[in-house]
Order: sequence, then C-alpha cells, then structure tokens
Amino acid sequence: METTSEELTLKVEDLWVSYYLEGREAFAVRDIYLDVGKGEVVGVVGESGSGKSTLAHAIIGLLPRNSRISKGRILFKGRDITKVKTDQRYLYRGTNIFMIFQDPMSSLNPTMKIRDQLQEAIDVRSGRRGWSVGMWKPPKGDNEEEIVDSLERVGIKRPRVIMEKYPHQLSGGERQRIMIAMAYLLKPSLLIADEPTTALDMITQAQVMRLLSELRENLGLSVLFISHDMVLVGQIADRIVVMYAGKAVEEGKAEEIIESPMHPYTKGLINSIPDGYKNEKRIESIPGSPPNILKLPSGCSFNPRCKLAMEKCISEDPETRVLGGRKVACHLY
Amino acid sequence: MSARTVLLSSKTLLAGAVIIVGFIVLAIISALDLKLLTPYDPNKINFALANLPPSTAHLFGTDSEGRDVFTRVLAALPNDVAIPYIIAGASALIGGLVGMISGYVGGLVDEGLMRFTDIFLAFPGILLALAISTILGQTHVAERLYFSMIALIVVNWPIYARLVRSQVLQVRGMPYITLAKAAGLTRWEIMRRHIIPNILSLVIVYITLDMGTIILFYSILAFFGLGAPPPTPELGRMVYDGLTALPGNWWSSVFPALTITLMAVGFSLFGEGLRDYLDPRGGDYVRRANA
Amino acid sequence: MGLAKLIGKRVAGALLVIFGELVLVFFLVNVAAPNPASIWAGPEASPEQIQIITQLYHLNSPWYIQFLYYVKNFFTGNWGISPLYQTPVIQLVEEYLPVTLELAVISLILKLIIEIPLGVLSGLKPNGFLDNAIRIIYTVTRSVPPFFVALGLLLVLAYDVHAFPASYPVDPILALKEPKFEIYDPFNGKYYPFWFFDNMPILNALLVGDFSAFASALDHAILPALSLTLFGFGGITRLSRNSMIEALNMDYIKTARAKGLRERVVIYRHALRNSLLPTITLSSVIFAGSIQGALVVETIFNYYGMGYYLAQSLLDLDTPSLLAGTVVVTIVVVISNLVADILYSVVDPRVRETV
Amino acid sequence: MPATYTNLLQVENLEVEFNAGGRIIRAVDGVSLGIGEGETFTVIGESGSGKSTLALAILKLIKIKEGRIIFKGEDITNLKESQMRSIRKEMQIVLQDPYLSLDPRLRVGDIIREPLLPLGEKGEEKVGEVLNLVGLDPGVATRFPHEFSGGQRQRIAIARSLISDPKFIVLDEPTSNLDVSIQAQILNLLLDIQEKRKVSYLLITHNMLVAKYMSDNVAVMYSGKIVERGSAREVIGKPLHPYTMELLNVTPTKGFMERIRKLEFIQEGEVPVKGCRYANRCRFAKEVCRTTEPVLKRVSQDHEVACFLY
Repeated sequence: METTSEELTLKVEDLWVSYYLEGREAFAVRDIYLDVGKGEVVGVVGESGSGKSTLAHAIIGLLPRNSRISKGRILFKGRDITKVKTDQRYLYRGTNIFMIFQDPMSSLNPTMKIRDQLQEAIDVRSGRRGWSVGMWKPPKGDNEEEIVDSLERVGIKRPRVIMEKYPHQLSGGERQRIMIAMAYLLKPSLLIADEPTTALDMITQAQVMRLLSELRENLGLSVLFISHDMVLVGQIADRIVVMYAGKAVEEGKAEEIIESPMHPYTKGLINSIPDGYKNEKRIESIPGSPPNILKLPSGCSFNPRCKLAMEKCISEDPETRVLGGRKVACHLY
Repeated sequence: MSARTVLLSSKTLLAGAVIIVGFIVLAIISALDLKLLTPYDPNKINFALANLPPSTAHLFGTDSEGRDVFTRVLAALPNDVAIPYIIAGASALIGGLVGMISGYVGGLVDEGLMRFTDIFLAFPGILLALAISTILGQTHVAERLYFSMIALIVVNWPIYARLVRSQVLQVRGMPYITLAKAAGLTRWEIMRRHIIPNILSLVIVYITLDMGTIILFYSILAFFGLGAPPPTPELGRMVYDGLTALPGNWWSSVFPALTITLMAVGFSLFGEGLRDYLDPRGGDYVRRANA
Repeated sequence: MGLAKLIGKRVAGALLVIFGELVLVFFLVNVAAPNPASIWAGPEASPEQIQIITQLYHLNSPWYIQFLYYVKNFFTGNWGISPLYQTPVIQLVEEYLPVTLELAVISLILKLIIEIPLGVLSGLKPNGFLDNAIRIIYTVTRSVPPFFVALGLLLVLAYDVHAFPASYPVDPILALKEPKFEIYDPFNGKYYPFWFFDNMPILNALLVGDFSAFASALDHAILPALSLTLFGFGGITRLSRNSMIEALNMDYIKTARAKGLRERVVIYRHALRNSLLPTITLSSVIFAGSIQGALVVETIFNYYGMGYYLAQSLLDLDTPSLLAGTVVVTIVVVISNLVADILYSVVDPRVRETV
Repeated sequence: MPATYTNLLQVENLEVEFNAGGRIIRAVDGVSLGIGEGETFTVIGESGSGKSTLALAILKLIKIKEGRIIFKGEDITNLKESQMRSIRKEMQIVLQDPYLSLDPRLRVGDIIREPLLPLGEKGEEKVGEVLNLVGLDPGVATRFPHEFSGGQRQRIAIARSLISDPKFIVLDEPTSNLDVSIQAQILNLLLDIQEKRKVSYLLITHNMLVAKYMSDNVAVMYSGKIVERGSAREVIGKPLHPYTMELLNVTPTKGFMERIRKLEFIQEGEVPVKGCRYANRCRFAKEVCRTTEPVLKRVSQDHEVACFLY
C-alpha cells in the first residue's frame, strides 16, 4: 500500500466491463487498475476498440444499457461508486466527475440556449438540481456575470452575444470551448476528456488543448485524458496507460513511455507515427488489425500482431509486472 | 441471413406473416371455388333465415336478408385482399418513379415535381378519394371500383415520391457514388447498380406498413358503397348495411369489420417487425441478448 | 428574423395547395365527368333545372371561362345550392363545420394526453415489459378502421350499458340561438354574429352558461369523440416512443447526465423537449385524419357535423355540397399544417435558420 | 505559369464556385499545380480550405467555373462525359471514409471491378492481382464489405483504384479515419504501390506529418487559394507563410505543449473580402495585407509563397 486511497481522486481496481453482444457477454474492459492522484493528468491511449472509452463511461456511470460493470471497484475519493444506487449516481457527476465528449457537434442540446445550458451547471454546483429549478428550462438566475466570466476564460469573444445563441450557430471549436466553460462552472474534482479534439481541426485542437491545460492549472483538478494520439497524450499527461483489447499493457511516466516504450504494442504505436521525409526511412507499422472483443485471441491478445510473439504468448496471458515505477504486461519482461 | 431466420427472429414478424399469408390463401381458395369453404350461397336472400345469431351452422350469424355472414365475408376476400396490393404497388411504382427522377435529376425538375407532390400530399386523402370516385362513378356504376382504385392511387403516390426522393438523396450523397462517377459509370448504371438496391429494402418496409392504411382507406370507400358493385359482397359495405339492423343484429357488421381489422393488423405487425429488424435503433441487441 | 420569412413561405405554399385543390376539383367535375350539369344539379333534376344550372355555372362556355367563374364563385362564397337540402352550400358548411372541428380538437387533445405519456413510458426502457406491451397495443389499434371502433363503442356503451346516447338528437339548435361572438366590420361599422364558435355545441353552451345544454352536448359528443380518438390510436405513441429512444441516445443527454442533473430533469428538460418536436408535425396529420374519420363516425352516431353532412352528400350524390366540402376540409387541413409548421419553427431554433 | 517539369497533370488557374443559399462561395480560387509522373503532390489544408473540392474538380466530378486541366498533354477541361470515359480509367480516387466508400450491397469483387465496367472488361483475374498487391487474399472477392475492418476496407478501396492501371490517383484524406497503426500500414502500402507501378498521387491531407512522409511537392491551401508551394523539404522544412508556420506549430510532435502555450491564436474572424485572406488571423499582418491580395512569388528554386513578408 503505497498511497492511501484518500489522497487519490480516483482509484480503479480490477475493473471488468462487459457488453451483451450477439447474445453473449463480451468484455470491453478487463482487469484494469488505475490511479489518478489529486491534480494529476493521466492519459489513456489505445486504438479504436481498445476499451478506453468504455472505461471512461464506466467511471462516470454512463455506460449504455447493454453493458455493465461485471467486476471490480471504482473508488472516488475513497468511496466505491459502483455500490451507489443508479438513481443516486448523479450526485457523483457534475461537481465531482465531469466528462467532455468527442463530438462537440452533438454534445450540446440543440434546442437550448448556451446560457441555459451553462446555467444548469451553476445550478448543479449550487445544489439546485431538483424540480424547483424548472421542468422545461432552468430559471434565469442572477448568475449572468459568472456565465460571462466562464466564457471569457475559454477565450470566447463577445460572450454576451454567444450565450444567447443556440449550439448550431457555433463552430465545433466554439462548442468544445463551451464544454470547457461548463467545467469551469462545475469545478469538478475529476475531468474525463474522451478524445476531446479528435473531431476538430489541427489549429482548433491546439487551442482546445491549451484551454484544457489552463483549466487544469486554474482549478487544480485531476484529468483522465483519453486519446488515440500517443504524442498528444504524451504532451499533456503526467502518466500514461496504454490499453489494448480491454487490458492495460503498459503504464508509466509519460516521458518514459514515449522515450523508451517496453511493450511491443507501445513501441509499435510510437513507431507508426510518420517521421521524416519521403524516401528517408520507412516507418514501422503494426501488422493486422485490433481484435474484435467477441473473438479475442488466446493468451496475450496482442500475440497475432506481435513480431516477438513466443509460444508462451499464445498459451498464457501475461501478468502485469512492476518494473521500477513502470508496469508492463508482456512475457518479454 | 436467410428469410427463415429473419422470420423466426421476431414474433411480431411471424404473426404478421401468418395473417398475411392466411388471408392470401383464403382469398385464392374463395376465388377458385367458394364451395370448398362454405356450403352457402353468398347472395341468396332468404328471409326465413334472417337475423340468426352466430352458431355452429352460421359461424358469423346471418344478416337481415338471411344471407350467411361468414360466406359473404369469404366471398368478399378475393377483392378485398387483392385490391390493396394493387393500390400499394401502383402508388409505389408511380411515386417511386417521381421520387427517383426528382432526387436524381435535382434542380428545377426536382423543385417542380416536389411542389406538385406537396399539393397532393396536403390533400385530405380519404375525402379526396371519396369525392373522386363518387363523382366519376355516378355515371359509370360498373366501373366504380376502378375509379375508387385510381382515386386511392392518386392520394397515395405522393408519400412514396417523398420517401424515395429522400432516400435517393441520401444514397446519392454517399462516397461510393462519387467513386462510381469517377469510374465513369453513367447515371443509369449508377441508379441500377447502387441507388435502387440500397433504397429497395426501406421502400418494401414502407409498403408493408402502408398496406394497413390502404386497407383502411379502401374499406372506408367500400363503406360508402364505392367498392366493388353488387352483387359482389364488400366487407366495408357489409358493415354499413349491418348498421340498419342495430342494435339487435350486431354480428352482420361486427364480423366484417373484424376481418378488415385483422387484415390491417397483419401488415402492421409484419411491417413493424421488419422495420425493427432492418433498423434496430430501439436497441434490438438488448432483446436478443436477454432472450 | 427567419420566422417571418418562413411563415411567408409556408403561407404561399398553403395557397398553392388550395389552388391546386380547386383546379383538381374543377377538372374532376367540369372536364372529366361526362355530364357536368346533371352532376351539379343532382340525379333527380328536371330538364328545366339542368337548364338553369347550365346557365348558372356557365357550363356552355369554354372550360377556361368556366374555371374563372368557378374560382370567382368560390372566393365570393357562392358555392352553389345543395339539391338535397335546397339550401346554399355555404350556409350548410357554416352550420356543420364547427361541430366537427370541435369534435376533432377534443379527440386530438385526448390523443395527445393519452398517447404521449404512453410513448414516453415505452421509450424510457426500450424492449422492457411495458414497452413490449404498449407496442403490441399500438400495432393493433393503429390498424383499426374507424367504423369498427365506433361500432364497438356504440354496441357496448350505448346499447348494452346505456351509458351514453346512441345518436345525436340533442336539441342541436339549442345552442345556436344565442350568438355570443361578434365580429366588427370596419367598413360598415357594424357588429356581425360570428357563426364559427356559436356553432360549436359544447363550447357555445359553456359560453352561454347553459349547463344542462352543456351536459347534454357533452354526453352526446363523448362516444363520437372517443371513436375518433381511438381511430388510428397509437400513431403518436409510436412516434414519441421512437423519438424518445433517439433523443436518449444523443450525446447531449450524456452531457446533461455528466453535468450531474437528476435523471428526471434530464428526461423532462432535455430528452422530452427534443423528442416532442416531431409530434407537432404528426399532430396536424392526425387532426386531418380525425376530420376525415368523422365521415364514418358521425354517420354511425348520427352526429350532425361536417362528416355527417359530407357522408350524406356522398350517398345522395349532392355534388355541390361534396365539392365545396372537400375544398373546405382541404383548407382546414392546410391551415392545421401551417400552424404545425410555424409551431415547429418556434420550438426548434434550427428550422428557423435553414429557411 | 512556371513549369519546371514535364507534367502528367497540369492544372491552371482553376476556379470552382458554389451557390450556398444565394451566396456565391468560391471554394477553389485560381489554383495552379503540376504533378510529374511517379510523383506525389500534396495539398495541405484544414477543413473548409477547398482542398477536397479541388480534388473533385480535377477529376471533373463537379462543375468548373474557369481554368484548365491538362492530363497527359491533353486539355480535358471541356470534354463531355462520353469523351471522358477513356480518360477516367487513367485517373482514380480513394476517399476518406472506408466505411462509406464501399457500397454495402455489392461484393468486394464487384466493387473492385467497377472501374472496368465502362470499358466493357470483366477483369476477373485482375481482381486477384490487385488484391494481392494491397496485401489481401484474393478469396475475399466474394465477401461483403461489412465483414472487414476499416484498414482492410481501405485496402479494398485502394485495390479498386488500381484495377484499371491508372497513371494518376487522387488520395482524399485516405488515412484520417484510421488508427495510427493502420495509417502506417496504408501509407507504406501507398508508397510501395507508387514504386511498383509508377503512379502519381495527388494527396489531400490536413496532417503535416503525413504530408511530409509522402510527398515530393506540397501546396498549402487556405480559403480556396494556394498560399505556399514547393518541394516538401522546402515548404515543411523552411516554412515561409505564417499560416504554414501555424500549421506546423500545432502539429502534435515533441514540444507541442510548450509551443502552443506560446502561440498567439487570433480567433477565426470572417475571411476578408479584400486583401490577403489570412490577414485577420495573421500575427504579421501589415497595412498592405488588408488592401492587396498577394500572389505566389518564387523565393527559391523549389519554393513559392504568397505573402508580402517576402
């Protein structure tokens, strides 16, 4: 026991999440351990289908109807929130855990003004979540200044004009800024950012990344940053967890993972990034495709794509080993 | 996936199919030889047998003129089963053609055709069909049935035009159409190879869902005497005729009405099941998982 | 901003539809039918009457002249004389239309009140027990012909249980005696009684304050209204179920939950609001369906409204009534579409922009 | 127009306009470029820059307002579709989304064979050949697209583009919907094919790293115009236009966070009607930038830039 769970914002232990697909249970997240300390940014990297997004949804309690947490604990500030009844889970969202989604085009309510959607965040933070706050619309509070301030913080010019608009009148970048403004208003302890820049242009991506790092500095919150982009994660995160087929295959300090990856999959991901000019040096790609969670290979899930696969890799799933502050699940170590 | 597994995947689909096929079979037998199904003559008036309640001899009872209601229902089936298919088929064909031209040619042609379609679409369909077949049928009583069918096609095709157009537009925007154009395929080739196959299943689902509506519309026309001319029995008309014998003789209108309902329900079930299967946005996988 | 433009565009579209209906009806009678004069005059008309009619409708002129007269007559309220009632058609429409509109509005309200909650319940837990039960119910009820519903209600509630009267003979005129609404004509400086609301039996009795008339009118309207409610019952349920499911799958619902809103706030303020949008459009379709269903229902209950009047003109070949009635119902339908369109664009900001 | 090489494809002064609800939008505005045989020319730009429109216009899939397209020395700008048929087999295209670019109702073999259809060829054996070339088993020809992963689908799309032995292939963001490990496979595959078949590519991308890895020559597009053009080493290695620099700065590579923390983003204002289109976002904008539109100016052997700073 290195750290007590009270110092950690989030501690995930032995988490298994499954989907009902084609009449049976298939595991999208398997045996995940994850610690997020106070003020720490943890990056989760993996390709599509690696279970990273499922992990995020499990933590905030927004799994789709056909999936469930089949095993494990999610400790938020020391309390196991998987034990909390479904109709009480909302108490852990918003001011405690908040999440920003991939597609800013659809993550805001199209028939509600930006102002009202931000007002809701203030209502939640001030404990006004019930009927009294209005069924159809949050009441116009005296929080206008606060809303304007939050919009200014995320670099929106003319905030008083923007807040009277509807989402479809804004660009994708602006909408993602609104989501970050929402985080400023909620002041959560943990922010989950699920591929927050994937749907954006490069320049907008950079702006959003900067806003996220400013948000983290200003509020001192913990961040779980989920992305398929190794470099992006490496730039913002303190620690990185690399996921493959629902499992964490490697974990460690961001620079260490980027500079000296251990697991063949992590190496492959880093080597896959184009580097250099045409005809200089071929990048190395990982052969094959990520597995379907309904048809996972035996032993180490990565063995069919691994150049270094041994017989043991096919017969036996590797244990996670701790090697000097790093964790890796590979028979090579 | 074979048709059999699709059918068995959903009880709704299966129930609908059984009803639809059952009616088709009954209608065919009735058209070939009514005597195979019932000993009575559907049109023989015998006041001695008038207003008999349902019994083993007269399953649905007899009407106020002593005709066996069950026999009359069976005798009405060939017309009442076949006509909705003809109407749906013709509406889908006409509407489909208009929609396809509109969606694929675009521009002014599209604009013009859609304005035209909108006018028809905004009409109160049943009433317009009633008016058309009443007025044209006044002087041509024998052809009244055809006027009714034409009237129902007139009020029905615009829905298909809209549906097909929106589907064509959706498929036309697909990247694989761009690729086909880049490969040098002609418009007709693209239509045949890519667009028609991709919209067909949806149009078929729509037709099955629409069949129920057409059955209802037609039965309302028949209710007002605009169906097949006498002496051919008509389910809708039987309901109307039975009204005069109320409240005593309820069976001579209730059973024909029930038959129409069952026919429409069959298509509703089948169409609903088919739609669920092809477009399971209600989270169909959950049901399959829990089963 | 966009709203005025949208309304303008929709009104123009509505006028086009009405004009289209006039053209269609004109061609149906004056061009497609072999003997327009006898159609206008009725089947039992004498040669002299036909002579008069031919002159009255300019049936000897070329078709375009006939059409001009036809349009002019329509817009000046000169809709012909019903051979069946021997009364100007416009008077008959004034008398019967409000009765049916009242009935259709009642049944629409009943439908919305019953069907939307059912759809929402169904959509909240798709494929649950409740959802499956509701789906089976609406799959069946959606296919029930109007006469079957009316017949069932008539047999059970009127003849068997005697809970309600089987047919209309309320003193149908009772309410009409005391005009309540008046319209000011600025050209004459006079007030005119306004028939529209006066001819709605329930509303008028209520406004006049005659509670026994009100009770009687209500009593008689319940079965027809219920029949219309049950005709096509489930269309709205089905739609609101599907759009509820769709709305609940949207990312903004996830955002609302991630914010920490209570589930019921998420459902009411975010999911329901958006899922009700398509219902607005469907409501106008349902309303149109009810007015047409009234043809059958009012015939069965002898409820003297537009449906009854049109059904009688169908059966007795009262063509002037039938044609004028068809156009009038079209106008009602077009107006209800218009209202739905405008309502939709008021509720959904996205529509306003795209016009 | 400068023509430093004998070009397979020469585009001169191309203009494409759209009518967006009454407003005329010039999506491609006077673009010129040349692609030599066996070369890759990359157009870099963000969404809305007009780069995909340019690609479609070059293949004559959308209406061209002005300009010329010369393919193999022949001016194809005004050819009718019937005359284009023989030329189309020489020009193919691979699109971004492998999930939407294959017709779900057709078998893989039929999809791949489609470009041969207008030529009246069957090409059964060719299907196996191109499938081999893209690293798929020829047996997959009888299967349907939904049975394949994104990467495999993109291989099928590439196989399709190769079946008619084209000299020129447009690659419209071919990897932007793929995972990075699959992207690497596809990029390498494309390079291999270019070596084996000597095809020319017009690559459309927003990713600087991909552009750098794949291209001989590049052009940076902003709001319908080319703002910088030249060899990849020149433009990406020594960027001159402030927009190119901005794009390089926001590319996630080492030191990304430090870079963007220092960057001064000038927010997306309206594109100006007069002067340089980038002026409203440009840190170095001068008076002249707001009044006069800069034209491409040669600054070295393989480098042109449209900016008043040079």
